[in-house]
Amino acid sequence: MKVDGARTFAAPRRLVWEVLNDPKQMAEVMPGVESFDVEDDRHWRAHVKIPLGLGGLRLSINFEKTEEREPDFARLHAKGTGVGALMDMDTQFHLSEADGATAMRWEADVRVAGPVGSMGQRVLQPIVNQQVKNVLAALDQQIARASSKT
Amino acid sequence: MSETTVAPEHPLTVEEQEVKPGFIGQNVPRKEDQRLVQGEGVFVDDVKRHGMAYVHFVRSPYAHAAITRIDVSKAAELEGVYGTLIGEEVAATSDPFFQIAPPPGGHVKDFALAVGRVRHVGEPVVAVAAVTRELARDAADLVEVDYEPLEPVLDPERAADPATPLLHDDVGSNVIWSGEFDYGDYDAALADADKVVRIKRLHFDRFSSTPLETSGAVVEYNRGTAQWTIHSNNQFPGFAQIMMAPALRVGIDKLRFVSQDIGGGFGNKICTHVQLVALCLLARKLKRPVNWTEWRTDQHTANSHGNERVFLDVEVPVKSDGTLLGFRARMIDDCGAYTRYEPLGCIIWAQVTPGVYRWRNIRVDFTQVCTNKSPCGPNRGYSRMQHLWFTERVIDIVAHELGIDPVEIRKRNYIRSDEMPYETPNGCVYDSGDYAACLDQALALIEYDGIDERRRDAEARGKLLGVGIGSTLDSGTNNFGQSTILNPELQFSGNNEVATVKLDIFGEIVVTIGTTPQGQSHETTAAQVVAEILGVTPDEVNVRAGHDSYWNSHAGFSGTYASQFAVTGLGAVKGATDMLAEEIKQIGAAVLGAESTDDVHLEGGFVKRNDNPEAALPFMACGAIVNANNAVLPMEARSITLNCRYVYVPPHQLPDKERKYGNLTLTYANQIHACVVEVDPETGVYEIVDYSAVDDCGIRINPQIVEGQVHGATAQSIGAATHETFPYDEDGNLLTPNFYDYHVPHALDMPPMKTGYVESPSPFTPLGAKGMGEGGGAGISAVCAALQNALAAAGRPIVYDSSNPYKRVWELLRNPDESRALVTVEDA
Amino acid sequence: MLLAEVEYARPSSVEEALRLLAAHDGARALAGGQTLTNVMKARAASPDVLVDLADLDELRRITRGADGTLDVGAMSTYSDLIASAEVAAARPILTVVAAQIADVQVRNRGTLGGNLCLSDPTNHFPPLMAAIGATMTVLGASGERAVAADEFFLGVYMTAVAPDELLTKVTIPSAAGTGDGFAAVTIGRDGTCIANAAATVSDGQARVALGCVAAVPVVVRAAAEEDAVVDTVRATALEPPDDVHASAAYRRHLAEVLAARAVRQALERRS
Amino acid sequence: MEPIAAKRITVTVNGDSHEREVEARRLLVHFLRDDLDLTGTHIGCDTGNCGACTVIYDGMAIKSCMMLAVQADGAAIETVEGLAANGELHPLQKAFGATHALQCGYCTPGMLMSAKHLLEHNPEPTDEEIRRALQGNICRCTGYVNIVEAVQAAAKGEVGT
Repeated sequence: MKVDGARTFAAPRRLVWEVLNDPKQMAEVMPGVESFDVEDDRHWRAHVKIPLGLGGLRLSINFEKTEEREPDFARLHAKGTGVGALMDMDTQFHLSEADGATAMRWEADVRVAGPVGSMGQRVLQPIVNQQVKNVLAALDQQIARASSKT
Repeated sequence: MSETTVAPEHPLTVEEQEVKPGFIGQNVPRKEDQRLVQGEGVFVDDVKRHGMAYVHFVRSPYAHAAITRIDVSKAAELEGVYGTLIGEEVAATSDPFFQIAPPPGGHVKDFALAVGRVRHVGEPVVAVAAVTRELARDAADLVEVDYEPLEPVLDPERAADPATPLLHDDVGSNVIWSGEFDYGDYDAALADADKVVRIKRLHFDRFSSTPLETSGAVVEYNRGTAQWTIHSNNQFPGFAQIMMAPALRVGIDKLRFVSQDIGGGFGNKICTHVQLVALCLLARKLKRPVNWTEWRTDQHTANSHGNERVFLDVEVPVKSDGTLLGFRARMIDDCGAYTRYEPLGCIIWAQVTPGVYRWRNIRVDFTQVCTNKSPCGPNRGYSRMQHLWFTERVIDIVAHELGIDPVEIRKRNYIRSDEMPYETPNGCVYDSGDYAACLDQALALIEYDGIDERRRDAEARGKLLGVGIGSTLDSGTNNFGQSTILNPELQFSGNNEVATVKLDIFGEIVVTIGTTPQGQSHETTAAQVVAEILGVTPDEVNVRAGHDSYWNSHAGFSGTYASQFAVTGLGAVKGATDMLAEEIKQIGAAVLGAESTDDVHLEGGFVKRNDNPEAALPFMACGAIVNANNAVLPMEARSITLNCRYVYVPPHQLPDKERKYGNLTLTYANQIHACVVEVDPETGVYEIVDYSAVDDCGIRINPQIVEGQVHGATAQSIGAATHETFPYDEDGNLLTPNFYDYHVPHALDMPPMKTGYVESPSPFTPLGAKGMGEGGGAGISAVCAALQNALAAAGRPIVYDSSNPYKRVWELLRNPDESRALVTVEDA
Repeated sequence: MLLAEVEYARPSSVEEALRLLAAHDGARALAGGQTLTNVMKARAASPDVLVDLADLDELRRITRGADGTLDVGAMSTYSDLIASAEVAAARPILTVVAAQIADVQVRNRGTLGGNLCLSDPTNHFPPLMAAIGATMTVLGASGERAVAADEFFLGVYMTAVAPDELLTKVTIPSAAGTGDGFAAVTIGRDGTCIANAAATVSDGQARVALGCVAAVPVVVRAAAEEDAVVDTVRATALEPPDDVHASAAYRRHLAEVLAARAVRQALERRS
Repeated sequence: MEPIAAKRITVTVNGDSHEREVEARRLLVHFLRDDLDLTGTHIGCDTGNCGACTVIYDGMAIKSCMMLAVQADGAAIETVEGLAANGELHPLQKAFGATHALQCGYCTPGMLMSAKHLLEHNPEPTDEEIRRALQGNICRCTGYVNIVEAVQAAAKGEVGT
């Protein structure tokens, strides 16, 4: 399932780039992160409990940064495993300067397999949209916070 | 083209029929019901054994992936876990299942658990056994399996493309079997035609009968005798044993199959030998009985789907008066990830090559491919259903495009009753039937005469009304020789079934049969036949419930499948009972001092002298004498056992492998269905407002039971035509893995159903009866035809798929031209 | 079919229930369990603690105020609604819709509160409550608050009820001067909704809530006549899911048709 | 009163009181089938759709696969095993046999319990009302035709012994 969009942040590209490429700051943005370890600058691991209302969906996710062209492009692969669910996500974003602010184009290809994927296919789309909204909102705040520090 | 009926090459033997008035043909109450209505049946999951372990299968979440690592240690450490089984152990301790297909298709390696690679979502990868069901499930969650995902193959039309990834490397392609079927003179028919109707593509969707009881087993291993006792709901133990014994590297006698009550099968419980082997290995490894209960989701994702089939480049030469001269088509059958009963589906359809029609020039290019979906297997109407739907769809599209009345074109092209027995272009012999008479009845039942008025009335309510007709040829009693048309090396032909009937020491009449009934009332109908012959009542006949290899009343083809019990099962019962009757008469004659058995007869539980009915010997005395007092008998009578075993063998011949020609099955029951739908043009929602089904299965042993089969089969085909389908997403996840998304007809969904019957006795069977029960397919055709008829008023779209949920009907309404583009008519 | 380990508590008071929900991370209220149990069987979601509300009779009362407003306890089952004379008198559409949900066995256990708190896009009651302008009473440690239906549904399986809160009752305004309608296309007769629409008309205005075309019911307002409603729905941005039962386009189309039908019913039933 | 993972419960089934220690996660249907050995109540799905597990719980037809055994503590339950009384089949059981309303018999116990619940609340149902009452019970053998007839026959007392 593919989702994409565009967003503008009232912050310089360098700062947005830093937030997006700093695992620790990304951890703040992701939903339901319970623990987060950085293996190296390309590999991270997170244990999350994605809030789904009916009870959280626990996943342990391995992130790998598969491509990076500072300061305008990065590609991230995330593979999550949990009881009854397998999540596979490939995301990429392009940053460009838009007079002082930063424009981000992003796209993600999300795949959920396992019983949860089959049972939940009915509601998968709205749920993914929901999570994306949350992440982007959190990203706004994170960037705001980061720029206020500087 | 020839319109004359060719006589069978080898005339079939016609068995004598002395069907006396009595219990045959009566609605005798079912023996099975007493226990079933009290919840006292014994279904497989009701079987319990001391120390029994519960098994849970870890299943693949991927449609296609390499298994790179399996770690069961965390699961094994969990308290209450007895042990596990993984693919490597299976590969080391058992062999891949025997393959029906010739090479290269036959190079498929199918083990009891995935070995190195998974090929469909839900494929069993690891088996975990624990002290409770819940613990087994907990432990399964602790098993770690790493996969390297591979590109899944999901589109049957692209599977054969060399650019497509392979499922089974050893096969070298995704083609399991392919062959040409060429009958009559198709080119001459084309030259002779006034018009040629072409249809680019028709699609028969995946679905299955989804029996309410899922598969399961309790397997015990006796270490002393190295023998397994398999309590299961497998419906074809004969086939399961042939598949399992070599895989387990043992003789057939090491596999004892036991079943009592089975909660529906419809063919879907034929191919459980795969899981059964895993359970056998586990029971031996853990030294304890194991219980496996398949859950609904497992059944939908990994049990046995009905074959999906695509019909391409269809070409139909027609005379301007609507006479159909033949057809040509390319057919691609999708059998899913593994070939278990397949590729038998590649030949079973040929039992009904021309359907109920007289076209005699037929050319079919048939290919079966494998894909990363659930394996397919027999499903009520197995392989014929897809083909018959195709023939009915073709007839209706031709009528629709040439402006011929659907009733008229059928009447013109139906095989006529005076042509029976009718030999088809491929050498099958339709034993009897009167399709036109069935159609007349079906139309009368839905009051077809008043249909125009009802159409106007529906229009007034903003609805589009449509009428449709469908047919089924329920071919029964397979000739397994047809398998040699697929693979000349196979050593299968004919068919058989076994029954024993004995008179026991206190005069009890005890019957055992080799079949595995799942609701077909074998106990009752067998008792009717025995009672009829022995001159007692069905209540006095004890028919053992279910199946047990230890009864020694089974043979290689024993089971309940392919519409054959009324012929094979009851044929065996009749044979054994005739033998017993003769022995009872011998005892009677000897004791009553009659000259010969011709001087005595059986009546009311006695052997009586014809000349003096007072001189009578009760059955009880016969049983007592032979079993416990045989010294009173003259020497010549001491060989009598009053325990008679009979193997019914149908009069099949070997087919001609090269010409793909011969009699592939013994009987042809038929059903003609008529259906009236009302479509809401705003939403595509439709309702079946009237429905009739007329059945002809020859002599009806128990009319109520026959009618019950008609009702049930119809409900299943209405489900298949409307909401029942097994679609996959682009990653190969099944989208309808449960009854929430896979909507089967509920009581509220079923239309009022009217049934009728015609009795055309089969000249080829012991009782003039025909196997029946797979008649449902007609409903799919009838609904499709009715929809096309209703939508004719809305842009004349073509109904091209067997499955028509509301969304598809709405698409047809929204964009009729898209489907119309599938069809062209040409003046020849 | 087999649940993961879970702890169970059956409080005898609402206060006790709230305390339990607050005290245990991963605790969930168990109402009728007609969805939650199934989700747990699939282990798609596994609460650590179930707080069974079965003994909280105060959550199962149905009362009608002097002004005709109806208070329905969140633990009232669909069967309770169908059997209730107060409901039939105050807002007959509730009786009609409750009788279309699932089947007898589910209606005997499933509750209004559960249906609303689940906030499944295919449920019947969320759009109905949004259309008739119901108010939800949510109780937590910090006290009670009233949430309008419009603000109650936050997303799929997400509502304004926090993990440590309970939906206690639903307040439904009197039907006086209004008419209600509900139209749905379902899988089979009275099966799961593919799309649905609920409508209320009063003084020439229609308030229509569309179900199954977004994560939460989409409320539109228009003049109380079919064409105006259809035009408004057509102009509304919807995010219908594309699933095995319907394409997004089909759902968008059904939203228009069903909105018109719901309004037609509402006009016919206007009291 | 704190949450617990297992509980000693007392349930009355067909008039007999049973006391057992059960895990909180055990479904009522497994309690009946595996713990009490009342295997007449069947399981046909895992999503609460098929109704094979229907029992009557404090007078209400419910699906025992959508309830935990611990929830049933103190309840009175009727299952198919309790239908026949003093060796006499219940009119519904007779009617199901007389009209051939069952084939494989797997859905039958649930059908009977739903039908019993219907006739207790509506002694003279129309065919439509019967179909509505059985909507939560799936049968894959009969197409429901004879089941509706059986319930009608039982309602009208048209069944002999």
